[in-house]
Amino acid sequence: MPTTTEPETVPAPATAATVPAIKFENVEKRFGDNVVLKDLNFEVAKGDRVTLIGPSGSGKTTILRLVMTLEDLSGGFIYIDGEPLTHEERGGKRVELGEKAQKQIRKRIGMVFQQFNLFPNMSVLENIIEAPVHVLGQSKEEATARAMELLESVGLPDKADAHPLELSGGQQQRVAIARALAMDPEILLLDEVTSALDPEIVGEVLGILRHIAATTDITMLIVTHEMQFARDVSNRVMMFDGGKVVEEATPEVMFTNPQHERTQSFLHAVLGNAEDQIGTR
Amino acid sequence: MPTTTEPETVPAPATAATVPAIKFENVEKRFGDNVVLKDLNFEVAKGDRVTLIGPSGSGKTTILRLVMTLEDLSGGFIYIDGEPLTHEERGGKRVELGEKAQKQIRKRIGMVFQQFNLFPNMSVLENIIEAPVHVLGQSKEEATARAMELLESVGLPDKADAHPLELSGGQQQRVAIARALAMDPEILLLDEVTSALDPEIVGEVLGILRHIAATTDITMLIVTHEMQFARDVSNRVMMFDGGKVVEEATPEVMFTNPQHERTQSFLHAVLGNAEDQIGTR
Amino acid sequence: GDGQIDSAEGGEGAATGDTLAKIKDEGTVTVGIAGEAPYSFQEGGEPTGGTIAMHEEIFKNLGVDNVEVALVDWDALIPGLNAGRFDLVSAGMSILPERCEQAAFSDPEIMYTTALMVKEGNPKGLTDMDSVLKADDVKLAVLSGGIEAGYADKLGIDNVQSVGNAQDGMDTVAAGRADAFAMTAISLNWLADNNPDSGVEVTDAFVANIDGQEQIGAGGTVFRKGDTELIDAYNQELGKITESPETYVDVLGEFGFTEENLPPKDLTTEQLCAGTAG
Amino acid sequence: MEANFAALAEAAPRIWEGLGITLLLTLGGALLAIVIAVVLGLGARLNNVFLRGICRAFIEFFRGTSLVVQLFFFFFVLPQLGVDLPAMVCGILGLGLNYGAYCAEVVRGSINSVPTGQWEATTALSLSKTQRMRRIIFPQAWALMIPSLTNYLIHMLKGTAIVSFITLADLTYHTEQLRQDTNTFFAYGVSLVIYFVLAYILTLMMNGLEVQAKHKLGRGDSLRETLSLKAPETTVAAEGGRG
Amino acid sequence: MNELWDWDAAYAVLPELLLAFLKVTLLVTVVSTAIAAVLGLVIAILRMSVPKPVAVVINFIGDFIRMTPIVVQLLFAYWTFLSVDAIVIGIAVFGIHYSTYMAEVYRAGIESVPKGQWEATKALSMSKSRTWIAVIIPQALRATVPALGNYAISMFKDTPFLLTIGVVEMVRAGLTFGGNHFRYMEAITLAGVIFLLASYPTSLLISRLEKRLAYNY
Ligand SMILES: Nc1ncnc2c1ncn2[C@@H]1O[C@H](COP(=O)(O)OP(=O)(O)OP(=O)(O)O)[C@@H](O)[C@H]1O
Ligand SMILES: Nc1ncnc2c1ncn2[C@@H]1O[C@H](COP(=O)(O)OP(=O)(O)OP(=O)(O)O)[C@@H](O)[C@H]1O
Ligand SMILES: [Mg+2]
Ligand SMILES: [Mg+2]
Repeated sequence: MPTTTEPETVPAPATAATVPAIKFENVEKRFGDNVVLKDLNFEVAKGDRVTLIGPSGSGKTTILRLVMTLEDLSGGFIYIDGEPLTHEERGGKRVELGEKAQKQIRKRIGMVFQQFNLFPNMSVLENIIEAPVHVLGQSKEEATARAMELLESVGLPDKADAHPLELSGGQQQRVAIARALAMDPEILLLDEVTSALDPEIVGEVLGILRHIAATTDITMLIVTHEMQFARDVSNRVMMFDGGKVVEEATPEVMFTNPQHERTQSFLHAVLGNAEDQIGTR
Repeated sequence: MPTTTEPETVPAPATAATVPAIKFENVEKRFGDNVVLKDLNFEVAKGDRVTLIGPSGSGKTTILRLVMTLEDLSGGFIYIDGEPLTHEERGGKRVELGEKAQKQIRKRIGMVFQQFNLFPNMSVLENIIEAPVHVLGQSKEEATARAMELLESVGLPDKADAHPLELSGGQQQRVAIARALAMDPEILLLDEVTSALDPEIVGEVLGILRHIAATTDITMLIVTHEMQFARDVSNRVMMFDGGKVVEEATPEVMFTNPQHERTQSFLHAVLGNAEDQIGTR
Repeated sequence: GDGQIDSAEGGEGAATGDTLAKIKDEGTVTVGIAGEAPYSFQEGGEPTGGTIAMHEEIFKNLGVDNVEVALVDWDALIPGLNAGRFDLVSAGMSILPERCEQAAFSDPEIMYTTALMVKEGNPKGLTDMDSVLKADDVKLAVLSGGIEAGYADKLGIDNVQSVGNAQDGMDTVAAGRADAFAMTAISLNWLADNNPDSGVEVTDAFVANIDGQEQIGAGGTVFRKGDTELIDAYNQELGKITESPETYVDVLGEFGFTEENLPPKDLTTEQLCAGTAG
Repeated sequence: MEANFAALAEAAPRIWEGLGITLLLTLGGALLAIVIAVVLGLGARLNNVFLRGICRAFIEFFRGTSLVVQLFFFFFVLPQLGVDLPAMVCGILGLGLNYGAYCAEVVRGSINSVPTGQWEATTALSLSKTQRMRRIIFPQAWALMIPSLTNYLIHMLKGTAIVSFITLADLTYHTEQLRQDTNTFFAYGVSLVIYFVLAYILTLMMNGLEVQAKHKLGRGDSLRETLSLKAPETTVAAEGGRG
Repeated sequence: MNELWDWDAAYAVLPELLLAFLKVTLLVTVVSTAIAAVLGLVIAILRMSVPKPVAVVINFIGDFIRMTPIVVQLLFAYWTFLSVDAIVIGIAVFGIHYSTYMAEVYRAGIESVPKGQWEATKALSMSKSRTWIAVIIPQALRATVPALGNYAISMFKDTPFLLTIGVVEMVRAGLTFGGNHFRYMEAITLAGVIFLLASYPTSLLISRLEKRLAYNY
């Protein structure tokens, strides 16, 4: 709005528009003695599509799992929409939030796994409506109607009554995407969602995700080895190594003109593999 | 030799130089009702490096497993160096050979698996000398000396006493290669030997194989998704689909100018994935 | 039925000492038996045997018409009595000092003599425990936990095979697993008479002798310690049966008991419990 | 031999009755055991150290002491403390507690071997702990635990053979009685065959249950398995506990 | 009325229980476990290497033994093999009975060896016997050690059944004492305690072993 800035204004409270969807603050993650993430800070704005890249073991998966509360946070804080996810600072101390509070925030986050993790004791439709009915309290009809819409959009309208294990890997992954979307998440986490699939099938799943990225404003945090997909869908790429963000840029810059030496060698190994990696031994 | 062809000569007996290392003759393979290979005929000359490509499920792995006698042959014949492998024609009838005869030929064939299949109850060295000692009857010293040479050549001289599962995937695969080579096979079968490995590690294994291809004259039958490796190492590429050889050519021709429509679309899907597959849905 | 081996409901709860009043009230007494012929066992589903006949007589006189049995393992007789699953044990149990500390016995009812069951023709020529001890290639079967096991132990017979019940003992001898089976003469004779084809015979009864001392064995009915009124009433009626050989054989004779089994008048439970009998 | 069969025919009604007792004990014991197994199996996974400790102690106690001892206490000692239970109830209680403790380990092991991905997916969908267990994990663990449960069911059937100790006239008791009228070999032979047939039928029923459970998970298809006498799998991993 | 628990009786019966425990219970458990372990493996391998009809017969016999009560088997063997000592019958029957269970454990263990291991041995032209000895059995055994221990414990707790064939093991010794003194409570309870004291630490040991084996792989 065309108002002049008033000098005496106190710092504006974080509004929906400016608060980041995800914020890591001094995050530390240890497995036993192994410090995987240390003093990690970054933000993901609402509606952003951020791709994490980096060598194996650099902690990409761990970051997603921390956001999904599948791992305990060893130190630091994670904020979702400005609200603490698992721990908050109270009177100078770091306190863990109750399960109830965590659950409230977790509802806004969806995740799609590398191994799909569909429930084999339920049909495709039951998989999709399970959480909407039992967590969000939707009626069965309502949830089913929405599930059918979603199945339509992932190209599987006729598989509602199929059993998950009767489906191909690609179809299972599409169902898993539909299941995550059925909860209407504000944030969607995707961890190498195509790496368990046959090369020829990868395209169909990435196509779906591209469509979702194009038609919704869900915040996405993506780990992938498909650099072309990263380039295609995301508006920011973060390179991890040694538990730190080494470099951060738009896909264009990152893939054509990486600044950091570690990024260069990583992209060389991954992208250039087919061209000249073989000869370098 | 500059001699004129004598018209009365009987067809020369197949000599070592002209007999193919591997010959498939009307090979058929069924799993239950599912006919995977039908009436398959092809030859691999001695010292050839042949790569099999084709969509998932086309039967590439099955071909290697038939040569290694890991699968029963449903019909037809396979010849190694002109000798029948599992079945022969006797009095117009197809008869299975005895286990002893099969074993004799099997010794000349080595195989490296996608999942390495090292023996976890043995050290790296024990893995390598097991067969030379107990199958070829080498002395332990002799076998160990050769094993150390091989470990050297795959870049793992200091891992002889390590436990296989302590090694990284790439290292395990290099040990598996050394183990296969310790038997001095005439034919080496390689089934997607890098597809269980992290992208960054693929190079080290392919480098080893390239080295072997360059320094020995072992006949190689290769199944791989690494088209660049196929191009690099093999002197012939065979495209399979529907249990048949669809096209067969040198790598140069196959990858730059495939003739068959099925080959074109396959290579497009596999190679072109990163460039435009995503957009084609 | 309800699957219980007996057809009776058994006593109620742990005994409180007024068992006599209770059984008179109900008109039913429940006795625990281990199915040992000829003392107390079941035939065609009906309880029968020497001690059963005696108890039917005694309790009729006490105004309790109904004697029901609970058939249990030998080793469950005393726990069952203590648990109140029945009112008394009708199995001709031997009156021994250790036992007297834990339960109450009636006056002596049956005198025991020992015998040996051997293969027909008695190939090893065995006559008593001493003959077993002297012959060194003889294997002796005894009822595990039986008095004879104690005799064998004290005599130093170590080639011993214990068996679970009388039937097993006879089979053991018949099958040649043991050369002799030592048990009370009454039981052995009954077994041999009822299994004429089994190829075994029973030696003449004898009184076991250990270190020159005759082992006087006598059995009685077992009660819970607190049931003094019941025991007194019972002993009074028992006295009418053991009064004379005629009355005794009249009641028990049918089951192979003879005058020899009638306890002498001067033998008391106190003596047996104190270990001063004989 | 004919005399044997005549005696068998004569004893048939009693053996039939004994069979009833054996089955009642087995099935009653099995029902109680499964309830106890689920309660203790879930309890042994609780975060609460106190409750978990109680469950563990319970499991170890009833597995560690033998069935005979437990039956002795229920039937002969409890009445002296004023608790007077019928023999059948004692039998079922003893069998149920003893085998329930064993099966608790099976339940716990099977739940733990449901792939972590399934647990994580429930977190990602914000299902509550009870929803997760009831709707996702347990139905999958169920299929895993059936083979081991079958194993214990057969154990339990065989375990009933000692209940004559607490005055129950089961199959063994009556065939033991039969021995007095037939030759020993014959009597025990009859007994063995009857137990085998019972065990066989129970196994077939459990195999059917397993096929159905697996089918629900989209695995295992054919009826062939139901018809074959499949040995109860001692899945080393899933058993987790002590045999 | 006598009291529920009598320490004098407990002290009196304890030595007898321990003696029987050492002389019979432990002996039978240890020897029979060894028999079951070896015989079970033989059965498991035999079943996988003989022609189908023979395997079916072996399976049937195994099922029959596994599915019928060990008590009845003890009695059956005892009255059939008359020249054999009761304790030997006991050891043999326990060994054979549990070998049928062990065979199942080994089968599961053998089946848990990945197919790739078999294929690798074939690709290396290893002989059948060498494949079993050098590759399959060592891997299968690791998985079966805990189960073997579990069955040893379960066998241990089955030893009271020996009383049916006249072998005086711990519980029989306790019952005999009970019969002589009319005190069963102490004997039975102490027998239970000894069972618990012997089996619980063993099972703890086994679960530790189980974990260690699992991690090493
Ligand atoms: N549950 C766990 N226990 C112990 N260490 C773990 C665990 N999960 C991950 N790690 C360690 O944390 C580090 C980071 O793992 P993470 O899976 O996040 O890497 P990544 O970047 O996703 O690798 P990749 O590309 O191979 O998937 C690795 O060193 C890994 O060994
Ligand atoms: N053991 C088996 N039982 C039944 N069918 C089988 C078996 N092994 C392979 N097949 C079938 O045979 C066909 C060929 O399989 P194969 O593994 O040879 O294909 P492939 O070309 O190697 O595929 P990929 O690229 O996925 O490895 C497939 O349809 C597969 O389903
Ligand atoms: Mg990862
Ligand atoms: Mg393949």
